[in-house]
Amino acid sequence: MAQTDRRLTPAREQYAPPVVRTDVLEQIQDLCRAMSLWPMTFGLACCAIEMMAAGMARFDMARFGAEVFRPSPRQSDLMIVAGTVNRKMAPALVRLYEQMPAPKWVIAMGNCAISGGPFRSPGQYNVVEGVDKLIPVDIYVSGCPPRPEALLEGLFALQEKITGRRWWPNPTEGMR
Amino acid sequence: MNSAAHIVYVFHLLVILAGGLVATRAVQKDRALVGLITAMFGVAGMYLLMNAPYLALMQLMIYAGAVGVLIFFAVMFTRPAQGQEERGRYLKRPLMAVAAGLLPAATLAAGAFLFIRQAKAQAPEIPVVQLGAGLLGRYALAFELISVVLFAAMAGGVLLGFERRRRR
Amino acid sequence: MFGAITKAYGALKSIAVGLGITGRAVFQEQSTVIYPMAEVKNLGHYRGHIELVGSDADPARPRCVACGQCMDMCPSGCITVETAMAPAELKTNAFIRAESIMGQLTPAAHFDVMIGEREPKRFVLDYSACSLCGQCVRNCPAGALRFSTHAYFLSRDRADFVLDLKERLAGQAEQARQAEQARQAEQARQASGSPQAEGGRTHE
Amino acid sequence: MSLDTPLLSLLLGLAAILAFAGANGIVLVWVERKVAGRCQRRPGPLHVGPYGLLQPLADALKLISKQLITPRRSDRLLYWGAPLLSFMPVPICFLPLPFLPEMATVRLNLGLILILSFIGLNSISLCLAGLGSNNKWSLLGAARAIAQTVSFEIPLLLAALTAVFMAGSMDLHEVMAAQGPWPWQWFGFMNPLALLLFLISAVAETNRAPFDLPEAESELTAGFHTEYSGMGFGIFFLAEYAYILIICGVAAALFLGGQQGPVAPGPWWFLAKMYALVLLVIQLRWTLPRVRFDQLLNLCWRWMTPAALLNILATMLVMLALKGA
Repeated sequence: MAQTDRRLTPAREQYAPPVVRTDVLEQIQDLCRAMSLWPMTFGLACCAIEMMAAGMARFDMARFGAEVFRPSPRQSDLMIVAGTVNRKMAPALVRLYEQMPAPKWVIAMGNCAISGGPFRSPGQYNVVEGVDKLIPVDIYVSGCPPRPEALLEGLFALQEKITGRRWWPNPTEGMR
Repeated sequence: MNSAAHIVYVFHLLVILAGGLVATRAVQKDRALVGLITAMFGVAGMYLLMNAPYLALMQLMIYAGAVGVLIFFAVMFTRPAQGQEERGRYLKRPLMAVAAGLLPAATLAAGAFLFIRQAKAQAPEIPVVQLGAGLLGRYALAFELISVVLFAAMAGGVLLGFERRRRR
Repeated sequence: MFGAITKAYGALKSIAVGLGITGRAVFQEQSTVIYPMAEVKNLGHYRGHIELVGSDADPARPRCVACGQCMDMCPSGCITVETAMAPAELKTNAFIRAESIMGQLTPAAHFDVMIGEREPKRFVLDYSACSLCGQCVRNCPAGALRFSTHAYFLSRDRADFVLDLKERLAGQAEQARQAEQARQAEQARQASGSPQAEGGRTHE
Repeated sequence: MSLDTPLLSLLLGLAAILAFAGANGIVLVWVERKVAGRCQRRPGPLHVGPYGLLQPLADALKLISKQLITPRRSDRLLYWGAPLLSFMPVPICFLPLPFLPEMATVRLNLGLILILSFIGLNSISLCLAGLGSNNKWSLLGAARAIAQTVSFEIPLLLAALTAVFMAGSMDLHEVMAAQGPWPWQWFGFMNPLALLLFLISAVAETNRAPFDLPEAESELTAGFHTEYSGMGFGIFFLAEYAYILIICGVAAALFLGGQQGPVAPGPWWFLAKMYALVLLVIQLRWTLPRVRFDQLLNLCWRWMTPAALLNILATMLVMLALKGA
């Protein structure tokens, strides 16, 4: 339970800032990064099914350039933590995150990844209560599981976080 | 031969020498193989300089492309664990290497000096048809003998491999 | 020899059939919902997180009688109800019977709650722990809980998923009131002149 | 390749070829993703630029701006040399392709051999990547790449040789000229087996699905390029698309008449045929599942190599008979 558990060691950040750095260049780069977020092929539980559905024909993440599910962490920009992270998986998850080249982002998809979800209870010994204990999370998409469009919305929210504006119409405006 | 050709000649010579040096001196086998392939490229360049493009391309295709890759295959599976490369120094080894290098060099030199001819300024390009006719006609026996030698070498390699495995 | 040829023919034929299928798919109608531009139509039966239901008299005030059944039922303990005594004028003499699953096993667990005696001071849902099992809605004796269609709930902060449902209910009631006012104003405008085709959005 | 060619035109030609290879890679990535989408009844890249046309550009810029990681205890020289080596032969391979009569700056009478010998070098770069990465998956991917390319080079060469026999030359221009404008005068029509063998082994040579075993993602993570991030990976992909184009160009010239066409023969016919073949290769990728490794080698050694040998023999006999008649 204690934070000193070596299986719950958070990821370490190693990132050298770019040599050339100007505002305009940075903006263009951010735009390009936001428009080609390649996720890692990394599903842990049932939410991964919805993640696949988001890549399939009905919702088609490819429309926003995010269908390139890379098998290797070295080539991916986005880690979609889709499912329950248990303690046995935690070191692998942290390692995969550390293997991704900067800049990199994380979407915690589903309630298990956000907080341990239904598995969160006093005295449980197995589930990591929130993936943000291990790696920095950019966007949390809640649901059990979230709908595929909710993952798309998560992608848009991430694009908004990277570039500073929302690029697509927002049908969820009235949905509060 | 004009001066540009000289420069290219020296360049190829350097490539061959550098490749050969890497091939013999590198500790890691994969680097040694890269050196070997570099030397093969240099040799192909030499052929090109002698106006024998067919031979140059064959050199690339068969030696760099096929043989080099096959050696890679062997290296890949014999690679020792990191840091356990053989680093021993033997007196015998350089001697043997010198002997192995001197023998073909001496044979070639003898041949070259015995049958010396005036080097032509610009060698004529021999058409492929003529090459093929020569290989299947006048030089058929020599050609086949080379194949036999290669085959014997390959079979020997396989046999040695089996022998070593049995001993283990 | 003949067998080999038939085998090769079969293999090539299967490749051709496969190419035919994908080739046809290129010209078929696409099954994609162009999501942010077009909305998804089957959200009506989506069951999102729970919401409080407003009472008939005052939509801003929950129907909840603060019996705590939902709290007991929730397998992941994501509901917290803080109880307070309701204002005296709401008090009725009607009782409802609260009955839990646990109650079915041990009949002694039935108990009666007086409607309007108590109300929730705060009704806090930690949605990030919810698994949408629906036990709370099913077991609410007062019918005070419903599922929302809040399908796209995301945030940059984990703390946003802890919702005070009572506050949300008040906000929703306010929104509904404003919408109703706007609708009435629109109707009045339409009645006075310039009849316009009404194109309402179908889903909730 | 005589030395008296003016250096400037050589450099200009090189720059043009490199620009063509780069633009081609970007366009083909878009086409590939669009075709993939269409084959699965979805639109593919759509919102980034009109019809998603800016998508590959965004990808390229993103790849350039990614952090470059060199794995610890990898062989730095081999590791970074490999992607460069994989792209280096590309401009040379473009030289003998019969695009335009003038643009073929070096009209080698050995054009075919030139292309085939330099395409073979690609497998060396895969080996270097596999050995240099210090990664088991990369190593296994490289091992597969070697076994695959070395095996499939044989039916590829034999099939190409069939067309060379029929034309009597290794110059792609002359092979083209030996065919007529109408489809039944093309070597691919006269000898469909050779065309088929050439195409199948071309797909295997360029490591495309269904023969993408060196990078089989379900088994080997990403195969030989597992460790490459950013542009290292990008260059591999640029080279892959360039090789697809080159080998499809060779197939178009050898078997589909190249610039010969029924109406208005010219380079556009060649380009049209080449890109039609590229589209076929892309559609194949999104149609067929990946073969198993033993199936791959069985296909090569038990089916394609004997078929190619028999085919070349039969072609020679027919040619002799025709000559005798």
